[in-house]
Amino acid sequence: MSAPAAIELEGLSKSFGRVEIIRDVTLAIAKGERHAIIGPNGAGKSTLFNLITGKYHPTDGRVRLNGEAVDQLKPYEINRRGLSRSFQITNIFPRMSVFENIRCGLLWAMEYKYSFWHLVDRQPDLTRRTEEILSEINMSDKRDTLAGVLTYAEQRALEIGITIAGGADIIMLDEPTAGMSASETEYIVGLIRKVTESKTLVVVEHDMGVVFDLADRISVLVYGEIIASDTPENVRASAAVQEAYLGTALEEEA
Amino acid sequence: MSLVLVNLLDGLVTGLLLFMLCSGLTLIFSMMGVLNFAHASFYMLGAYFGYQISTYVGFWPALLIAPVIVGVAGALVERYGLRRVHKFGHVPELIFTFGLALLIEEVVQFFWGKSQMAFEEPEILKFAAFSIAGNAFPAYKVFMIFIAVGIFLVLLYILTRTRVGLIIQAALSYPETVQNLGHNVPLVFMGVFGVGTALAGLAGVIAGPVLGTFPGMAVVLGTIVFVTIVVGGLGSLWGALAASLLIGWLQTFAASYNVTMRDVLLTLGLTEPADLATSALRDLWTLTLPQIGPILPYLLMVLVLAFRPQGLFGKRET
Amino acid sequence: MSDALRPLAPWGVAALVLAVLPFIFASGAALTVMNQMAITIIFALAYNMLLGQGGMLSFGHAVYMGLGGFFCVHLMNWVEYDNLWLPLPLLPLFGGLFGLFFAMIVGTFSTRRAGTVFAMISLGVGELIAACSIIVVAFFGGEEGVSGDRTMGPTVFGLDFASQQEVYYLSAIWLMISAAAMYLYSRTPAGRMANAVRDNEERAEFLGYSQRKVRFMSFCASGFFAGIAGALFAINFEILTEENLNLATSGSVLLITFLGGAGFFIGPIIGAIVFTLLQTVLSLYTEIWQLYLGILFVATVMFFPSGLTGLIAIHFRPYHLGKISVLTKPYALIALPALGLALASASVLEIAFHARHAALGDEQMSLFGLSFNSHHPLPLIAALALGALCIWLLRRQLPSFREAWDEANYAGGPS
Amino acid sequence: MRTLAGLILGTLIALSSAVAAWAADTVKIAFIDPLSGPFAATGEQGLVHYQFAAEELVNKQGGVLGGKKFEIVPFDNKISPKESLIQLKVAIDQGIRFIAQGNSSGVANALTDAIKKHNRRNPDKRVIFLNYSAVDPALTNAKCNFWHFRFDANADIKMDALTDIIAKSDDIKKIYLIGQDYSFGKAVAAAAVKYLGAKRPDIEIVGNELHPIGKVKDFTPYARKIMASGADAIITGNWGSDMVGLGKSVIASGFKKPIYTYYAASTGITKTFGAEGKGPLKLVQEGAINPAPSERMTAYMKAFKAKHPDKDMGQPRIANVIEMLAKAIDKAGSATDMVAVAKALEGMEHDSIFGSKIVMRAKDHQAIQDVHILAHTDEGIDFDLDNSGFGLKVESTVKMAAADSETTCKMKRP
Repeated sequence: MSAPAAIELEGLSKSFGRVEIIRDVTLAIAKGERHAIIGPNGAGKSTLFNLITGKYHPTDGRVRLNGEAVDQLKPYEINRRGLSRSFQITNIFPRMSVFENIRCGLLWAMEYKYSFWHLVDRQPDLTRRTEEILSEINMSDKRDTLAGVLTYAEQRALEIGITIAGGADIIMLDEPTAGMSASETEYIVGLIRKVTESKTLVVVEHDMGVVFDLADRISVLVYGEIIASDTPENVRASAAVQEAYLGTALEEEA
Repeated sequence: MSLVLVNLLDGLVTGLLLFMLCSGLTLIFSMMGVLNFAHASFYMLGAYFGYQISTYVGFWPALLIAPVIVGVAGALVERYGLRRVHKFGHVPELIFTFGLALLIEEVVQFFWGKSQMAFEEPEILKFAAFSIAGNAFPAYKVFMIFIAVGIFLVLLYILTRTRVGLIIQAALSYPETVQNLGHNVPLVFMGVFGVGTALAGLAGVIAGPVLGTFPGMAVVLGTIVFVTIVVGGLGSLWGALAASLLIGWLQTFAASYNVTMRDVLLTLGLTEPADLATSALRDLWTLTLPQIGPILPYLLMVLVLAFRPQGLFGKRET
Repeated sequence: MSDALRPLAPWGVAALVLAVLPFIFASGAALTVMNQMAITIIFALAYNMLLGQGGMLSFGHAVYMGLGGFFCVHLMNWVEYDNLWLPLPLLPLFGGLFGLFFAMIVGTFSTRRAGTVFAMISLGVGELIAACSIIVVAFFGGEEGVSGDRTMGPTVFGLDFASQQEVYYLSAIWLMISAAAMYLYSRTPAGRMANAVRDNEERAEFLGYSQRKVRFMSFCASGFFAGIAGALFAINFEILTEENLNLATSGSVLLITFLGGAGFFIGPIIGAIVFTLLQTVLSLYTEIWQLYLGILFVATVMFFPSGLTGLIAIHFRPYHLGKISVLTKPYALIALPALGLALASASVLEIAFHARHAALGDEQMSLFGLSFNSHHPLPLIAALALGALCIWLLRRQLPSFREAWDEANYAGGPS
Repeated sequence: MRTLAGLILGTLIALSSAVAAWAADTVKIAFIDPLSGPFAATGEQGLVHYQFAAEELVNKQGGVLGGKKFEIVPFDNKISPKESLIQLKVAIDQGIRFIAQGNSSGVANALTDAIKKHNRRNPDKRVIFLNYSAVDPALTNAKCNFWHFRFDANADIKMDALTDIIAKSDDIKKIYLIGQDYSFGKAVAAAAVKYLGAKRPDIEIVGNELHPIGKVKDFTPYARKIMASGADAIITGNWGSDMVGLGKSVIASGFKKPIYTYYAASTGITKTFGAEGKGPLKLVQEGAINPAPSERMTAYMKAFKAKHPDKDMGQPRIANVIEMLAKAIDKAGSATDMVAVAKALEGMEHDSIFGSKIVMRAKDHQAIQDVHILAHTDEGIDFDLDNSGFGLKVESTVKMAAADSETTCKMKRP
């Protein structure tokens, strides 16, 4: 076998009480792949996300990151293994400045860890790297604004900035364009494309335009099961997907 | 054996009194997510209002009027105080109720001074209902038991059999959904806060004559009430009942039996240090159960929070 | 001033003020009050490492200060009776270490969650230790506490610390050290992540940080500085009692921090100064000072949750916009009625209190230099009328004040 | 009119040394006791009596040192040792040389220690501590010092007197001891065990326990234990709400025998007990009020009640403090030479307004005086408490109680 997949799910299941949200999901996402997960509301996309990133632990099955089982680890331990995520509902540090938000994303990765003997303002490498990411997400001019008072689109961009700051190899974005206008969506998609260059990207998305634009492969999740996992063209053509879900979504889009 | 029976009854009275406070507090917590630090202060207000009203019209009308006034005061606090602070988050809410507790104590002293009030049980209940092995059991305590049980039954009926109760139960689990259904959740909140504080007020009127009506009465009971609902499981009415009785009996029995640490240590095979008066461990050797009785609830709470944060009966983690 | 020195300027000014103060207020009582202020500042700053910077609400933080203090009194006694060699100026370090040690024990289980659970555990532990202080007489000395004598140690540069002045300078130096250390801590990765966890613990976890460990570190650091405050208390008062551990002390540090403004580093400093002055001065003038304090606290939580410092801070924007002068006139216009309202309210309370509680026959009371009969309705009516008049005046001024405020905060030119 | 600016100015004045000495023509006595918080009622009552006694017994008689008046300056210590020490500093800064305090032995311990250190470190600004109510025996034993004078009978003396009376009562075979878990409660229990063992070894101590102070909501379990023990009498040093709670629970449980107490009177307690307390409730205290020991006392009391109808003279000894201090100052010929005043107080003999002779014992600065057992009743009461119709009536008296008692005090004199 070749090098292990970036993310590998094997027979993954999750129940809350008696309700089974994720049923026996098996999926492999290769390194460098841009993978999208789509599905109707309530299909379990966010739960699947939370299982992979350690917020929930699976009832059954395995999650492997670069070949290593991580399903019993805490979120921060998974993050330290090179996986970073964003959230469906904006999840930033509202009472800190934009600059500080990004810097928080960098601290662990730059080996500062729990240090209380380094002054963050006196670390040229830290400041430089923060500035770079700020310019990458085009927010250098908002540097000292409190994150809580940014516009929604800016907060989403900041969230992506925090997510990629640590330099993780695997980036998982949960509905990055939810609630955005067409122009904002276009801007964010461009941004994602730029900042995840040569990284593994997993994205949950509602907007089919975004999905087909961005993804190399698409998995369709319906009622907790993956009914298809293939290239955009094949997924679009699949009768099963059409029947279960895509038809209606595509009609809406049209 | 008869002493055990007496203690069971006494513990029941204490536990049920606690429950009258805890039921309101836990309702408020489950609905609004805020631990009302000032809950025992409303209990104190109940006692003082009860005393003042009883000097004009006697105990029985006071038993009805005082809780209503306390309830209205509580509803006003929710409407004009808590609702305002609510948007800042839970920590400021908690701080607000903490400040309120301080303020109410000062206000009570402002009006009634610092001395103990001569608040007495009504003449008609001033007799021993029965006695067990020479221990008189006052009729007033029987009355307390009946009131507390009555309140529990009424609460249970309202929560499970009426429309309002169903809305409250729904609001406990799905606050947003209930709001979407068109119910006026702020009004429900205000109502629950008012009723919760009125219950505390009622407990105050009833307890005032037995436990004393003085400015420190809220502090003495306040933190214990907290402990009780945390131990029982925040938001669980059954948990509140169980924990109230547990703590009522725990304190009663701890105060009743002079188990000494010396006996325990000797049983464990340790030898008493010869120089006990100067030994660093002298306090351990002279410790008795009644001495530590009142702090047992805190110990219980710390243990529960450390090992079972959802409380004995609670479902959700705090 | 060069840019490198600019951040040091406030520290220099603070050091200068601390050095000069004893020459202005030289009496023993003034020194005692200033010493108490220094202790309270350190304690409140330590408390704010939890509340303001870590988002942890504690109802039992007096425990760490108290334990540090108790330990130091015992150290002083060992110095006195058992020939332990320990110069007094180093004592706070040991107090801090003891506070740290105890915080590490409690922190292992209390920092698992923030919010209500943390608040309740802190309350429970606080009550437990306070109750133990009565039971464990060997360490806490029962209700009369433990006392010591600070002057028994080896002299340092010829100082034996018998005089208040020497103790003041010792406290002031430790205040500077502690405040600087706490400020610097907030600028380290651990301190920054404390803010991050406060704002959004979930996000912090997905950035590689364990929220529990971040909180644990803040908690321990806070315990350390609280212990230093306790040691200074021991040096100043030479006695520690149950009072140093109980809920009232824990509650007042919460009050101080919130009053000053938990969101700012200097908030607790301002809170501690204002609170100590209120406590010492207000209680000289009125019996119901605690009522005023309660009203002030509740009003702060309701209307100015960012505290006194927040009130000052909202003027920075107009200042930077160069529009602070826009506010001068409206402030002048509302100042008099606002002051009048405050005085009228206080008068109503004082008159009502006097009428209710003064000895029979003692109907004369004096207020603000006026002497009158509190049992006569006239003074009360006069106070109420003054209050009503001031409210009416305030309401009249309010629209134009609001307008001026908006204008002062508007970045563009005159609108 | 004092505006905010005035308040700030006041602050500065209070803090600065400008305040050091106001008028030298009064002798100031700092009254450091709780005037706010849960124990303020007791503190206020003490303050009112001090002010009244100074006015009535000294100032109206022409003052001391040929015309100097006494002035009582109140300081609120919030019953906190820390606040007390701060207020002590403030008082000393104002040039006050006499410190009166009484409520809480914890505070008294802190004060006596601080005053000892202060007098050693500042020989030119020495002060004297007039302890009128803190009864922890240690203050005149292990912790005694030259500057501390106690005007109340201490816990040991009271117990000595009480057990003298109990020893004569053949009905009492079993005694239950209960108290608050702190130094005073422990001192009461230890003294009871000691004196009962010496005077009536046949009496069985069926219970000897301490409960946490101020933390017990409901005393019923304790009352049950007492009932179960078959005790013929209870001895307790409880005060405040702990006294009320214990007493009411015990009586409600059907206890009809004597409850010997130290502090079950006034500040609402007498009124709260009312008719229920009549019979069981007894107090051991100095100072006889009912029946009135003298015409002088009746006049004094009537004048007090006319001025303060809502207050009681709960601590009669305050009058002794004032009179004895005035005598000592006159004898020393100075209100500033503290060594002379203290020496004059040492060994002073005085006839109290309440009918007893008082000797300030030189070896430990403990006042020796008559101690009475008082009954809570509404019969034969000339002066009631809490305006309740109930008051304290002398039942028996021990003359010059414990006059020859031992002390461990090793007084160091300057």
